[in-house]
Amino acid sequence: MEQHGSRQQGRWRLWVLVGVLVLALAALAAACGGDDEAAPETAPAETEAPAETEAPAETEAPAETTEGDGAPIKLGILSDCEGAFGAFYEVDIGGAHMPMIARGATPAGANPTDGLENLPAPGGHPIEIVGYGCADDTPEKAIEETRRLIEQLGAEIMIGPLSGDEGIAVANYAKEHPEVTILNGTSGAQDTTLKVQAPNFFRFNSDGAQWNAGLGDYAYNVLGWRTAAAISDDYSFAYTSAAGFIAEFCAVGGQIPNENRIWPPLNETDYSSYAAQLAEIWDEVDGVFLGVGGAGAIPLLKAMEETIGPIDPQKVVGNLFYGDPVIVQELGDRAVGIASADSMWPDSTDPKATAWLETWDATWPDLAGFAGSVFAYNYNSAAEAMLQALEAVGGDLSDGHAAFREALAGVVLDAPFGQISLDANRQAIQDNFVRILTAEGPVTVWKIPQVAQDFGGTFTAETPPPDRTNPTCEPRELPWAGKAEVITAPEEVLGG
Amino acid sequence: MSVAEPVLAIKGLDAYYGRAHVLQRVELEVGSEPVAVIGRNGMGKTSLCKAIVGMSPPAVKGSIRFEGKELLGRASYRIAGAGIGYVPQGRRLFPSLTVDEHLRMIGSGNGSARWTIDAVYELFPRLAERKGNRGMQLSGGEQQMLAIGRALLTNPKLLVMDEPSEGLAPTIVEGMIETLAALVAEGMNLLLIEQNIGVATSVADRQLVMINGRIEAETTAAELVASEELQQQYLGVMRIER
Amino acid sequence: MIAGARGRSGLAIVFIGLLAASPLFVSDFFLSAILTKTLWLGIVAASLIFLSGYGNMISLAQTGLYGVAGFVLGNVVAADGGLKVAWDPWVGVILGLVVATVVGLVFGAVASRSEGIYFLMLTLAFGILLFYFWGQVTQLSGFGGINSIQAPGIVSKPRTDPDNLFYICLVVSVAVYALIRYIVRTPFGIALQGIRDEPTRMRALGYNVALHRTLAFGLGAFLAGISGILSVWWNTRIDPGSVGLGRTIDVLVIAIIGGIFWIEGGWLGAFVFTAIDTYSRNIDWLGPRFNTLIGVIFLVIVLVSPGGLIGIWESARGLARRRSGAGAGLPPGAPAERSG
Amino acid sequence: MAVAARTAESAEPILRLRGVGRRFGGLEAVRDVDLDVRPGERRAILGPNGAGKTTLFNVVAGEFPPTSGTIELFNHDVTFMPARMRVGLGLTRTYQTSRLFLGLSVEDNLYLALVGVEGGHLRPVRLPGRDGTLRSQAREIAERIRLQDQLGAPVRNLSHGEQRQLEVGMALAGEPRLMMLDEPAAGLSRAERVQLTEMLLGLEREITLILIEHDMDVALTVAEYVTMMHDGAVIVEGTPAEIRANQLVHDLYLGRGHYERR
Repeated sequence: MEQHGSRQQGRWRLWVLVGVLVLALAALAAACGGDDEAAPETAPAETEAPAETEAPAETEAPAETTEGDGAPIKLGILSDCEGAFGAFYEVDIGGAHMPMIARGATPAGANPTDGLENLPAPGGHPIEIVGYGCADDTPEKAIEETRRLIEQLGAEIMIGPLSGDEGIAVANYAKEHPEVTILNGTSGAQDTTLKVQAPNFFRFNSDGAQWNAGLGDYAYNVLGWRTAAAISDDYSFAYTSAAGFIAEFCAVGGQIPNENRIWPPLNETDYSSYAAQLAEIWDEVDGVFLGVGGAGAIPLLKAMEETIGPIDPQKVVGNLFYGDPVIVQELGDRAVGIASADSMWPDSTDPKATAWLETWDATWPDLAGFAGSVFAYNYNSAAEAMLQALEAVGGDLSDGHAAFREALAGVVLDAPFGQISLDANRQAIQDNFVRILTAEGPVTVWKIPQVAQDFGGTFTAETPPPDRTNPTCEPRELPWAGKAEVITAPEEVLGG
Repeated sequence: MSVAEPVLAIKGLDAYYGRAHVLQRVELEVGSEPVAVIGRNGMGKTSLCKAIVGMSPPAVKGSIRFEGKELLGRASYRIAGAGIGYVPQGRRLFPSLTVDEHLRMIGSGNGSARWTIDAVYELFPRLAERKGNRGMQLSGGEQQMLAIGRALLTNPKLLVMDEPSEGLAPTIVEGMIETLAALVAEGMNLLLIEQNIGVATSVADRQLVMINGRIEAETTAAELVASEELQQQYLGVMRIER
Repeated sequence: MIAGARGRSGLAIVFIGLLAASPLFVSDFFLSAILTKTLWLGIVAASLIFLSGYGNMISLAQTGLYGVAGFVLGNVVAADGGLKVAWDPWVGVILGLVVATVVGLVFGAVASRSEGIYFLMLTLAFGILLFYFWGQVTQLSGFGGINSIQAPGIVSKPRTDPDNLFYICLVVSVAVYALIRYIVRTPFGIALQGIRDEPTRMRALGYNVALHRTLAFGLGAFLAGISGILSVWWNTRIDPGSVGLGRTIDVLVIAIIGGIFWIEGGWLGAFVFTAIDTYSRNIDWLGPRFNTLIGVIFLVIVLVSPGGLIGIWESARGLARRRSGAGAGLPPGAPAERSG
Repeated sequence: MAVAARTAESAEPILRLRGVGRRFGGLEAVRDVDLDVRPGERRAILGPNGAGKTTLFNVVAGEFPPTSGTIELFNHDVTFMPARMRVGLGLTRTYQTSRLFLGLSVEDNLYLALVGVEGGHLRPVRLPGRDGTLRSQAREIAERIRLQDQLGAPVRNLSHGEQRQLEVGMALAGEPRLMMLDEPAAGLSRAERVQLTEMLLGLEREITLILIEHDMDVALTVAEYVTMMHDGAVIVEGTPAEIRANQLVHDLYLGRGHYERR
C-alpha cells in the first residue's frame, strides 16, 4: 500500500527539525569550544539542553593556573560593527592590537578581528582576548555586548566602547560592576567621566569638547567669524563636541544663539530639511560648525551643496570627523579647505609619530592610512596604558584590581602625537590640534598644549551637561585663548 | 487509454481528519458515463473530491489513478494540469478580482479549445453582464456560475463538481443541467457530488450512495426517482405535510 | 488552546517547576542573561501573540508600548536622567503601567478601525513615533537614554544577585500566562475571538467591535508595559535603542519562532532567540554575521512550521498519535474541514 | 392559513420599507422597494441570482445604509442605525455564506450570539451563575438545530451542512422578534431540509420570519406570503399559490420545474 500526502510532509518536517537542532547544538558547541581552546580549565561547555547546563563561573577570581604560567588576564574589546560608525570596526580593533603587537604578538590574519597569537604575558599572566564586542552606537546594544564580554565570556578588563551614549551607559555599568576595569575605546561624551565618575572607568582620550579646543578661537580670530551656526547630531557625543566649539567661540566674543543650533537625529540619512534650515540663516551667519559625524557627514555636505550651492570652505569648520582619514577619503575634494580639530597630528615630523604611522601601515596593509584616525589612535592609547599598568604591577589583578587601577591612574603615556595623562576623574589631558584639509591631506596649523576636560572651569560636575541649549553663549576666561602654538601659519595653507 | 479502462479509478482510498476516518476503503470508477455521488451531509463526499484534486486531508492512503497515472501525493496544481477541473463547494473566489480577471487568469479569449472565455459568457450570460464586478460584489448564484466557468476554462477531461446547484435559482439550475448534459454528450467525463436528487438524477444515470465515508450502494436514476423508499433509506427524505 | 490544552498545561507545570529549581544548577550568567531575559522578553512577545492569535491584530507597537512603561519608570525613579525626581520605585511601576495602558488605549482607539496590513502599518507608525519621541524629547530621555534606574529593594542587585529578579520574572510570567488563559475564556475574551473570526457577524450580533478591539489593545499594552518594567529592572537603564525598529522586529521574530497561535510560544521563542543571540556571537567564523544566522534559523522554522516551534511540537504529537490510532489537535488558525 | 394572514394584515407592520434603493457605483442592486411585513408573518423573498435579495437583507440588517429611502423597524426609523444596535430591537439574521466563528466551538458560537443580545459584552470575569444560564440556553438552541452532539467541536471541523444549521441557530439566540434567513437550506441535505422546514414551521408566532430561499419546497411550505424580486425591484407579491400560478414567475425564476421530481 502506498502512503502519500501530509503524513510524509509531517515526517519531512520532523527531519528538518532534527537537522536544525543538530545544527544549533553544533553551533553552540563551536561557540563554547572557542572558549575552551584558550581556557582549558573552564567548566563543561553548554552543548546539552541549556536548562541543564552549568556555565563556567568565569567572573570568579582566576585561582587556577595553566602549565605553570600565571592565570590569564581576560580582555574583551568592544566597538561598533553596525550603525553610523560601523565602518571603523576593524580600525578600532587594529588600534587596540598595536601595543600587543609591539610586545611580540602576531596577527592571526589580515583583519584585526581574526585575532592575535603569542599575546604578551605581563608578570607571567598571558593576556587572553575573550572576544570582540559588536555594538551599533545604541547604548542598549553596547550594554548587551558589554555583558556578553564580561558576564558570559569572563573578561576582567574591557577596552571600549566607541560612541558617546554608549560610553555613558558603559561607565554606569562599570559603577555597578566594581570587579571589572574598563578603559574607554574612543567615546567622547563629557558626562562619561565628568559626571558619572566610575572609579573603574578610565579614559585615555579627549572628550568631544576637548577635541575642538582651538577651533572656536581659530574661527573668530583667523576666519573672522562673529556670528555662527552649529549643526550637530542629536546625542551626547555631538552635544559635547558642539559644546567645545560653542564655549570657546563665545568665550572669545562670538555669538551662537540657540536658534542657530540645529540637531538632526543620529543615523539620519536625508539631511535636506536641515540644510534648508541652514539655508534660511545662511546670509546672517559668518560660518557654520559641522558636528554631524560618521556616516552622516557626506550626506550632510551633499544636502548643503544642493540647498545652498557650492560651499565656501572658509565658512565651514568641522569637528574631528572632518579630518578623519576614513571620512576624508569619501568626502574627496568637497572637504578641501575646511578647518577641523582633534588630538591627532598625522603630519608631525616627530619620529614617534612617523614610526606609529609606518608601523600601522606595515601591520595592517588592508587598512593603510588609517593610523591618522582618532579611532585607531585612541584604542591604541587605551591598550598601551593598560599594558603599561599591567607591567608595572606584574599582571596582578588581585584585591579587586586595586594595584592595577592605581598604576593605571598614574600612567603618563609618551604617545606618538604628544603626552597623555589622567585627571582626578580618570579623564585624559592631551594636546589638541587645528588643521586644514588640503588636496594632499590635513596640514596642522595650531597646537593647543595639554587641554583639560573642564575648559578652565567652564564645565564641572555641577554645570548642566551639554545638550541642545547648553552651554549658553557668554564670554568666559579660557586658559588657551590666544595662546595657540602655531605649527604652520594658516594664511600659508589657505593662500596656497 | 483503452475504452475499457476508466478515466478515473479509485482503489482502497482511506482518509483521516485527526481522529475522524472520513473515507473508508472507497472504490470508485468513472468512465465515459457520468457518475453522481449522493448522500447526506458529513458523509465524506467533499473529502472524496478533495482527495481527488490533491487538496488532501492531513492523511490519505490508497490509490487514485487518472488515465492510468497515480494522483495521490501530487500537488493540486499538477493534478489540475493533468486535466481535472474542480468546482469546489462554496465557490472559493478571489474577492478583489473581477469576473473577467478570474477567467483571463485561466484561459484565453479564443483558440481552438472547446472552452474559451467567450464560450463561458455564452453559457452564463449573467456573467457577461457582470464582467467588471469583483468577486465579492457578485451574488451567491453569480459566484457559483463563475466557479463553474473557471473550471471549464481549463478544458478538463474530467470535471469534478461539488454541489454546483447550491444557491442557484431554479431557472439557472435548469440551464446548468442542460449544460452538463451537453458537456457529457460532447464526451466530458463527469463526477458530480449532489444532495439535490433532482439535479443528480437529471445529469447521471449511475448513482453512488455515500454513507459514513463508504460507498454503500449503487443504483440508477430511474430507480431512485421511482422509489420513495430508496430515497428515504439513502437520504432520509420524507414528505412534509402541511 | 482548543485541542491538547490539558497536555500542554501538564507540560507547562513541569517547565515551571524546572525553571523554579534552575538557580540550583545553572550559572548566574545563564540565569540572568538567558533565563531572566527570556521571561521578560517572553511577556512582550506573549502580548503580541495575545493580540494576533485572539484578536487578529498583529501589533508592531508592542515594543513601543513596553518602552512607554520603561521610560515613565525611568523618568520617575532615576535621580539623574529624565525628570530627575527620584520618586519611590513602586510609584514608577504603577505610573509606568498606567501610562502604557492609557497610551495603548489611545493608539487602540485609532487603530481599531483598520485591519490587516493597514493595522500593521499604523502600529508600526506608532512604534516609530514613540522611538523618535523618546529620542528627541531630551527633557525625558534623548538618544542616550536614562541610566542607573533604581529598582525596588525586592529586586536586590540583579547584576550580582540575579536570583530575586529571576523569581520575580518567573512569577510575573506565570501570572501573565494565567491571566491571558483566563481572559480568553471570559465573555470579553470569547467575543474577542469572535471578532477575530467574523467581525461582520459580531456587529450584527450587537457587539461594538471597535471598542472591543480598543480595550484588547489596551490590555496588550498593559502586558507589554509589565515586560517594560521588568526589562528596566534587568538592564537598570533604558534608551530609545531599546524600543527601536530592531527590537520591534526581534519581538515579531520571537513570536513567530515560538508560534503565533499559542501564548506559550512567546516564552519559547524568547528562549530560542536569546540563546541564539547570545551564543552565536561566540562562533568565530561567523564574526559579525550572527544576525544572518538568526535570519536563517527564522526562515527554516517558518518554512518547516508556520505554527512556529509549538506548531512543530503539535504536529509531531499529532503524527505520533495518529500512528497509535488517535487524532491530533489542530492549531486554531489551521484550516481543517470535514464535510461532504 | 388565510385567517392567520388576515389577522396579520390588520396589525401594524413591524418592518416598513419605503422607496429603498442601494447603489454600488454604477450598479443599482436594489431599487425603489416598498415592503410591509406584519408581526408573526412568514415571508419569502424569491428571485433569480443577482436580483438584489441579499443586498436588501443587508440594508435592513444595517450592514450598510440604503442610498435612498427609509426603513422603519418596530416603529423606529433605523435607516442609518448601526447594525449592532438593531439587535437590541429584536432583529437577527443569517448569512448566505456562513459567517461563523471558525476558531470557536459550537457552544461558544451560540454563547456569543446570546451574550450579544443579553449584554455584558466586555465582562472580563467569569460568573458561574450567569454564564451557566447562558450556556444552558446555548445548549438548548444546539438541540433545536440538532448539533447537541457537536457542542465542543471547533466550528471549522463541522461539515458544510452542519455549519449551515449553526447559521440558523445563531439567529435563534436571544428571543428574536424578527428573523431574517438568507438561504437557510443551501448546502443542506434533503433530510436536513425537512428538519429545517419543520423547525421553521414550529417557530412561535411571536417571531416574524423573512427568508430568501431557492428551494421551493422549503420556501413555499414555510411562507404565507411571497415577494418576488427581479433586477433589484419587487415585481410580484402574493400567496404561494398565486406565485406558483404566475407565468412571469415561471419565466423569470421557476422555469419548467422538470428537475424538481423526486
